[in-house]
Amino acid sequence: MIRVRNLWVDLGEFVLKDANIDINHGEYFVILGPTGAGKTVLLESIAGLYPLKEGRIWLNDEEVTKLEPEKRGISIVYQDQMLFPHLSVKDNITFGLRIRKMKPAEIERTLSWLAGLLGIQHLLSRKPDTLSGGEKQKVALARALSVKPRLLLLDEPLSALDPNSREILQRELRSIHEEYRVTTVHVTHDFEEAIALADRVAVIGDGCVQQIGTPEQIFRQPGSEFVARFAMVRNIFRGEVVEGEDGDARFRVDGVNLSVVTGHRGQYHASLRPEDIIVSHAPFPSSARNSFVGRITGIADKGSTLLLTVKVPPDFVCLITRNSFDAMALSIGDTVYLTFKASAVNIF
Amino acid sequence: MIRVRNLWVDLGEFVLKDANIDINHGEYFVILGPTGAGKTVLLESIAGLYPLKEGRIWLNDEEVTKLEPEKRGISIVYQDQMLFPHLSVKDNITFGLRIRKMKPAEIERTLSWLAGLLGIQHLLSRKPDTLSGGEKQKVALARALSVKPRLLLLDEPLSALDPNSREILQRELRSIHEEYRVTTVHVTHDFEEAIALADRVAVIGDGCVQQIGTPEQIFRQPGSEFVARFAMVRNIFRGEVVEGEDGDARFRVDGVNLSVVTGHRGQYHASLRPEDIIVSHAPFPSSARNSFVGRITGIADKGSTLLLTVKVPPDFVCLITRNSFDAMALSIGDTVYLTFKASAVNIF
Amino acid sequence: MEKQWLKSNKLTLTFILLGAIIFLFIIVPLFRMIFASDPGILRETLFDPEVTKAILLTLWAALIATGIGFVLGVPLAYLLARYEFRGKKIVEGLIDVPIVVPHTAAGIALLFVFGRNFFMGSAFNSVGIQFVDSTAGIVVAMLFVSIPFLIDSAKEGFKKVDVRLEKVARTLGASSWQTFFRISFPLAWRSILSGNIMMWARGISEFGAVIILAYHPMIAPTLIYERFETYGLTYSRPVAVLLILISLIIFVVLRTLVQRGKQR
Amino acid sequence: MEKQWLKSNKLTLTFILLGAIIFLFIIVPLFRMIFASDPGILRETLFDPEVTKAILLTLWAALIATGIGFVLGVPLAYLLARYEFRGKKIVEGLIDVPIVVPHTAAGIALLFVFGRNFFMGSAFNSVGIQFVDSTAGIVVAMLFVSIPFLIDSAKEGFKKVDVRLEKVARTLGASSWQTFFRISFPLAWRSILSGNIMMWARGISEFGAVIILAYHPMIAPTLIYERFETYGLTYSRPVAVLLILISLIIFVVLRTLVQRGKQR
Repeated sequence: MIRVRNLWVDLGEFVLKDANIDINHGEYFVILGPTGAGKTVLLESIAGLYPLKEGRIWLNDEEVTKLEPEKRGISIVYQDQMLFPHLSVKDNITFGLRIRKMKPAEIERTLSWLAGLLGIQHLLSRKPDTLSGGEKQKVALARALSVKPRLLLLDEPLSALDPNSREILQRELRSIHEEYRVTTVHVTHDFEEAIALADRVAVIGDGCVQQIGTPEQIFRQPGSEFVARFAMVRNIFRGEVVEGEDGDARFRVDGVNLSVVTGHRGQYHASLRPEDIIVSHAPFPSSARNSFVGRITGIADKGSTLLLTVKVPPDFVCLITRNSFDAMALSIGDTVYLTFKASAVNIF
Repeated sequence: MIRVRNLWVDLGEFVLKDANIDINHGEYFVILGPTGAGKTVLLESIAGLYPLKEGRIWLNDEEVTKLEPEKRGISIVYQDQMLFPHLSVKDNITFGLRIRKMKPAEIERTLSWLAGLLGIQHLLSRKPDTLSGGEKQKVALARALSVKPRLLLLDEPLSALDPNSREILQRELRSIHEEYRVTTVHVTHDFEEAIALADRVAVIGDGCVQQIGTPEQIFRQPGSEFVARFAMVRNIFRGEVVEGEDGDARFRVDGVNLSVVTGHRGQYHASLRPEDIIVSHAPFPSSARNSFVGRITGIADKGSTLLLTVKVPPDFVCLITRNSFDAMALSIGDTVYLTFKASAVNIF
Repeated sequence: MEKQWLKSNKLTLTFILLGAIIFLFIIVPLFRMIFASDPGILRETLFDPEVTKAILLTLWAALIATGIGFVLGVPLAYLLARYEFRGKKIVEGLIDVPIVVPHTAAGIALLFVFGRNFFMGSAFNSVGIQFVDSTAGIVVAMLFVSIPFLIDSAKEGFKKVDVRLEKVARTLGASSWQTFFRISFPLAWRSILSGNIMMWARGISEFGAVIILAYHPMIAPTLIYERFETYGLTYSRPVAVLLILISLIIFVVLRTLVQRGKQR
Repeated sequence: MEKQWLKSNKLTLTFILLGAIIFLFIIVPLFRMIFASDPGILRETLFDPEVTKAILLTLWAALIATGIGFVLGVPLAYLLARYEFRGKKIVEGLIDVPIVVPHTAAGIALLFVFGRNFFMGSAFNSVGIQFVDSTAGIVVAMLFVSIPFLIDSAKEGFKKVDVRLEKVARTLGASSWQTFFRISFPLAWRSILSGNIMMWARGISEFGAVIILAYHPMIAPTLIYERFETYGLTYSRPVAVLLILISLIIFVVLRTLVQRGKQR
């Protein structure tokens, strides 16, 4: 288990303030934040590679705050791999084992296990600069795993790869984690990547931890506007939660009352995922408590799906599949009905 | 109108071979290709900034192959903007006008038109290094438009921006183009960007032009495996088109016969978009000619949507929305029915 | 900031110790001599007309050399920064040769070519310029030994100017000349200026090549040598201190100003 | 390849012309003198025991200076490449000062500190090392004028080694010493080697600072000067040619070999 308490990291240009993070043993923990939010520095601080301004770090109940990086048992994989260019792939992978003066036979055993695990047996005698991005990243991963780390840090490991290699390596990461359960902290700016891999996600931005939760929670119940924007919740409203006639809550924005499920009352934000809105030509009977009529003012083509902007008066952004879009023959200016459940609206 | 004929560009490491492209007057033409496919070099060749190995280029019926770049009337906007760091925003935008020794009053007029168009009036006295990425890109666009180019070249103009600025600038590009109809060639590696902006798309890869067509054609009828992969058609099969008993075509792969609509017979590829497959718990009557039963072997979470891998025997990848996924309560090992129209299968 | 990651461990301490030895070796002789000087004697030396004349001649000759180097060296630096061609590495190597050619040997080589009886010397002689025992000779010697510093610095400066900035300027209608003078040159200006300062300071420092071509008129380094030979250390020291001060001012002060400007 | 975008327009042609002038100015004196030499006389000069002794002493003294510079300069270069601290720019400026300090003035400053009657000179004298008119003095003079070249080159070399390579090595269990010797040093090795070559060649070239400290034993640049003063140009030329050839070989050949290796 990793505990990070009151971490302040001074980055010169800005400061990561008072970060508190707990990561469970064997967990795949993803730190999600925009580029330049200090994610790399956070990882380097945990690994002892960056001086802390303040704060303490525990690793399996041992405080490592002041420990030299080589004594922490924490491996790191960078976005651009940082393979040692003067060493062969084999010597890269076995670097940590040779430093430990491990017996040659044992080094060979570890090497062949890792090479098999990642499918890089054919690369062992090559030099790093002859490898593709995906191959390099596998070698970096093998090198990081070679020393059997207590904690594996991945710094945007997929960002520099082309889409194909990215998907392959993402699957690989998931399956290695499922097999060996190395506690992993994975940093990324890619929301989909976070959702696909994480047991839990921490969203950081504006120099602090914004929210920690399961991917589902981050996705459906963002706790701040920052997180909501990051999770691509395209409908974020600022308004007031009031008591309806039936005693249930209503969220009032631009003269429209949305039925919502919340105990809060007063000024709040509401967020609503675009895929949770059903678009139809006519109102239809359903259990969904919200139904509005509006006019399409914008259509953005995303390939398999499209985003409609519908003016009710507040603008709702709705996601529909290309099939439905074609079937309904929608175009700008059309009047459509929007239907969504009260429970789909997240109040924060 | 731009005609490019038999263009060979030598990039040292590889060669862009025998490229032929026609772009219509006022068209928004997107060149789509993976990073490192020579897209930038292609643009620079058109602008006269890169020596051609062979080939000829016409611009509005005038051959410009040997013309100096400053005499072509072609503007270029780079991914990283390339604003002149020693000049203010205003001086950057008016650089081309001052070079032309235009009258100050006229320069002022053009400047205020552009500043208004792109909403950058408040930035005019700033230095480029104080601007955000999105602001820089608007200034670069204003600078490129200032000289009223016959052709505007955009080299990955949105790739370096964060998702928010990217969406904003994408809308801006579209609306400026709709208003002024400057012939535009936009290079990108982002498929969604291409779909959202293009009148027509050229896909380049492996050093040659793979396919030219409308976004719809590229999306639905990829002409090669390369294009199909790029368009994220996840179902690509290699098999044989044979005559069915009813005289209609069947595509045979892994012992399964798909009903398809094609005049071809023999060894071909078939592609099928994941969102064109309807997933259900039970077979249902419909006009769709293909219906198969299979077992879910993989689920990849993409946020609003999910990708299911279903083994029929060939693996089909199907896209479903999170709502359907939740409603159907699917999990790995479940048996599901796949239904899709014969016309959804593209043979090439 | 990124760089400050190492803690003060044994490696760092050892390196600081070793580094301090060489650093002190460089600065102690200079500063000890400066601070051990009697300001009265220094002032007196400064008003010695022979000293004043020698120092002014040194500064002036080095300045002319720098001017010539600027006009001829900057274009070469631009070409080397922008073009690849066969044998470029060799050309770059040869340009740096004056740094490592033994100074007296360089003087002999220049005398061989620019002497009255030889080759270019006779050509220049026919238009009234002669190099032996003249300011022209001093300038030539200084130019020879100091030009690599300007070319190298300007080349690095031009390399840092993204070639696509020039490309954008061209598409906006600027000719190659306009592009050079409005974009490339202004953006490389600080590196070129540093190179000029370095070249000027290096010109002032030259002794070996100059005395072969022109013992007279006497530049300051030659004057120091002559006073040392004739009167010994005590009498040559004040001139040496003055010259070191001037070099330090030109080099450290001007260079610091240029670099401070760079950080806005 | 990217760089070759400019067509051969007027700007380029003008620049080639201007650049050619300064390039020829550098190489013509050297090559003309080399090629005008009579090989017979050169061979004879090479077997002149006085010449041989002077050249070997020059090479040897410069090599010792380079060795000392390597041990003390590389750690300093590493510190400067990795750390930021207040006044770093000033330290870097001061390290480059020996390049621009007038050579004879540098000699006076070194004599002032290392002379028998002064400061460090007396300390060293008590352990039997003296610097005036000795090989030790020559080494000190050479070390002083040539050390900046090694430090600058090694510093650039270390800067090119991504600090994250060192960080990865640390996380894999390497101590800071192991990291330095297994990662940083091997990866910066070519730049360090270039710096050593440059330093050696620059040491060989020194004259002004050396003659102040040690006219005898005579190094080759001093021998050239003495022969020039005593017998004139004709008799000093063969020695100059020999020394220039040696410098060229050390500098251009070794440097080219190092750079060729760099491109794999």
